[in-house]
Amino acid sequence: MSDEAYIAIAWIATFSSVGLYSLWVVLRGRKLSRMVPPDERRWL
Amino acid sequence: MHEALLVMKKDLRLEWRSKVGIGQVLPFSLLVVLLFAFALDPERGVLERVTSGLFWVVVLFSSVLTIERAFSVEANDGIFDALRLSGMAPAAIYAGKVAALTLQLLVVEAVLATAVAVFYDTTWRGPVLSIGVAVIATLGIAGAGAVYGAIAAKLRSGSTLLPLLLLPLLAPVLICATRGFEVALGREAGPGWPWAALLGIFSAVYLTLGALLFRPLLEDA
Amino acid sequence: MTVDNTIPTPTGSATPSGSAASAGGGAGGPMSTSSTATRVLGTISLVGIAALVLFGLVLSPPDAKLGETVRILYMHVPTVSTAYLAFVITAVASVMYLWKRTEFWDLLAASSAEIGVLFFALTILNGMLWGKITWGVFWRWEPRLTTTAVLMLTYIGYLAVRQIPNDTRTRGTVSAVIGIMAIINIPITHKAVDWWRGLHQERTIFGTVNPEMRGLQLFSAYLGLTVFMVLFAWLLIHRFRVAWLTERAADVGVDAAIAERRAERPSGAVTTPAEGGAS
Amino acid sequence: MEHAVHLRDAVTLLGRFPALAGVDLDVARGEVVLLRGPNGAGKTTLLRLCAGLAPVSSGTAEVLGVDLVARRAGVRRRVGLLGHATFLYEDLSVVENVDFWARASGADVADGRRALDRLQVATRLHHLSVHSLSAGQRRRVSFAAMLARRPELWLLDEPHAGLDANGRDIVDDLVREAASVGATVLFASHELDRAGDVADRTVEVVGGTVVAHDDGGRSPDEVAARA
Repeated sequence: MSDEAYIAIAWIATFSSVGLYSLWVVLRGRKLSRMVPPDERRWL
Repeated sequence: MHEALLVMKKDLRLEWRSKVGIGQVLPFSLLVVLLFAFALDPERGVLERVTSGLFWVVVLFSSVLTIERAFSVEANDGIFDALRLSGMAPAAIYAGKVAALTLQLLVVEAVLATAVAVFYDTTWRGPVLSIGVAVIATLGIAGAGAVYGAIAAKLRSGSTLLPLLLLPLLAPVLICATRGFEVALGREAGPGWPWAALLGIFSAVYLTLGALLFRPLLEDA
Repeated sequence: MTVDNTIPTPTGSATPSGSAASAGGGAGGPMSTSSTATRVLGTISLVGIAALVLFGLVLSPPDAKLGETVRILYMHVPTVSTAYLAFVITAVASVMYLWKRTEFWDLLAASSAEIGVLFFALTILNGMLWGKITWGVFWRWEPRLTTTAVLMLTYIGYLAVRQIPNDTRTRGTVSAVIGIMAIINIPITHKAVDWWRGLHQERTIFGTVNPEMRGLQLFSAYLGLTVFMVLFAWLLIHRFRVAWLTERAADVGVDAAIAERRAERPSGAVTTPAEGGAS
Repeated sequence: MEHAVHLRDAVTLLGRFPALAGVDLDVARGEVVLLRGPNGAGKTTLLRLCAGLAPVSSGTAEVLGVDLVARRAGVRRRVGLLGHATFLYEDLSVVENVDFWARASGADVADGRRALDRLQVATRLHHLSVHSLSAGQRRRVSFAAMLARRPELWLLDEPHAGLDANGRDIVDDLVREAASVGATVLFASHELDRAGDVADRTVEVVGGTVVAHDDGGRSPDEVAARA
């Protein structure tokens, strides 16, 4: 595996894991938003 | 202050009566010393190089057992609630527990040191440094351990959680105490006091922090 | 199409793109954790990431000393800095929780810690990949890598404690205590590991952006830092709202449980708080 | 006359389970109130709430003038709780336990010994370790440990359980005596016949709430006169 390959893996792994985590958070947010009465959805 | 002494005396008497420390933790630590010898094949001189490291790893394991025991005794029979109702200052209870833990651990370390001297034929040198390091490190272990012991006693799956919470936190103690011992044994050049100093910072910080954090732990959790 | 969202209907009206149809206002209130603020931060992060890829991988030259591996630095420095920022936020929020006792601080501490652990994991990943190129081996007891690994374990302990079913107050207090104990450990462990491994200064990727970098490299490094900070802010807002919604969703269950619990009473019994002593 | 216990719509969540689902209760100082109700109705949680040990998730809760929502630790020193847990160290002896708990709460050793005598714990038992005692004896020792602290508010969770006839008489006398010197007693019991004549008032606890209020045969002015 050449150096460039490892560098690519580093970048791809970092962004994809952050991406996956973000997706999980946003989707969970959507799912939960439907289960909570409207006035309590936001902390503010 | 007398409350802290009261708690310490109670803990030590409890330990003396139930003999869990001497009866179970001490033999366990000696057992681990032997196991390491089996694992590391004494002939090849490996043991001699890793003595202080093994010593402190065994001390950490023993302290997890001792701390878990010291607080599980409070947890069953609802004694935590009684402590809360007693009106004793949380910091005093904390100080009493830490003092009792420190003494118990020092006893374990003393016996362990002799065992290591015999089995690994280490000649302990630099008593001032090694005893100083041992006392300061044990205070740090007991200081941080008491806080996590209280947490573990309160949570359902606490006893399996205590090592996961405590041991990573004690990593610096393990490093500094081991290096301090290496210098004391003359196996490592350089001054020994910086290691003791860093241990001192660790212990001082976590003893004060523990005293402060014990109040919310006792009051709310 | 008005959405009746008091009853959790599966067909939410949220459009597939990040923005919800009725963001903020609207009859049913926000249908997801996004808001104008997160949309702004979201777009900035996306643009920033694109710029970072462009500058980090394409435009900036390889480093004189580090060679191509400097490009991993653009991933590495931001992730470790963001992780430390996250844990500082957790510690501050934990102290505030012990003082103010409001749910906001507890949930902020938890959300920040979770993101922090994710970024720590990425830091170690990048460190190991960098190690593979530079040392030819994934792991070496190199000061920073070791410290990061140990510190990550303390925060995994933090997250483990929060998984244990408990009432929110106990869980909050215990997590706050661990959050504070763990943050103090960071400088001490750094120092201990430095002294322990730092005797022979080998080439190390860690530390802040090293000063020799010039021009585009320096720019890429700082670009990476800002992009990850914005990304962290975006993530934290979303994660906090998810945590907030989780509690509220649980509360919905609680109201039902309370009603159910009160139904255990024989019907017709009424609770009249008699004045003490007065008949 | 300020209430010893003043609860309005008090809810206690243990995890997600509403052990108390909106309790309204007022207990005057010096009053002896019996909590009746099926198992799992929330009697124990109600007692623990008054002791400042259970969280007040919502509603108002004031015990001995201390607002439990703000700082529930404030009331603990002045409260005595006798629960199913013995609050005793199994490996320590009877005397060591009582001495420790007496001195821990600021009383002195003599109070502890007097309490032991009041509970008629035979002196030969004094130096036995607690784990070798019978349940009834253990109950007397933990009652003595509580008595030594001279609490203002007694919270007894089935005090008669595990005691023989003589033991129950002692408990009843102690309760009457405590009420006569102005202490307030809130106790849960299933022995309704015996408990009935000790209590000034009986309160029904069902489904985590306090339901029926009927007088336990003691008219309020009698209570007022005695307080």
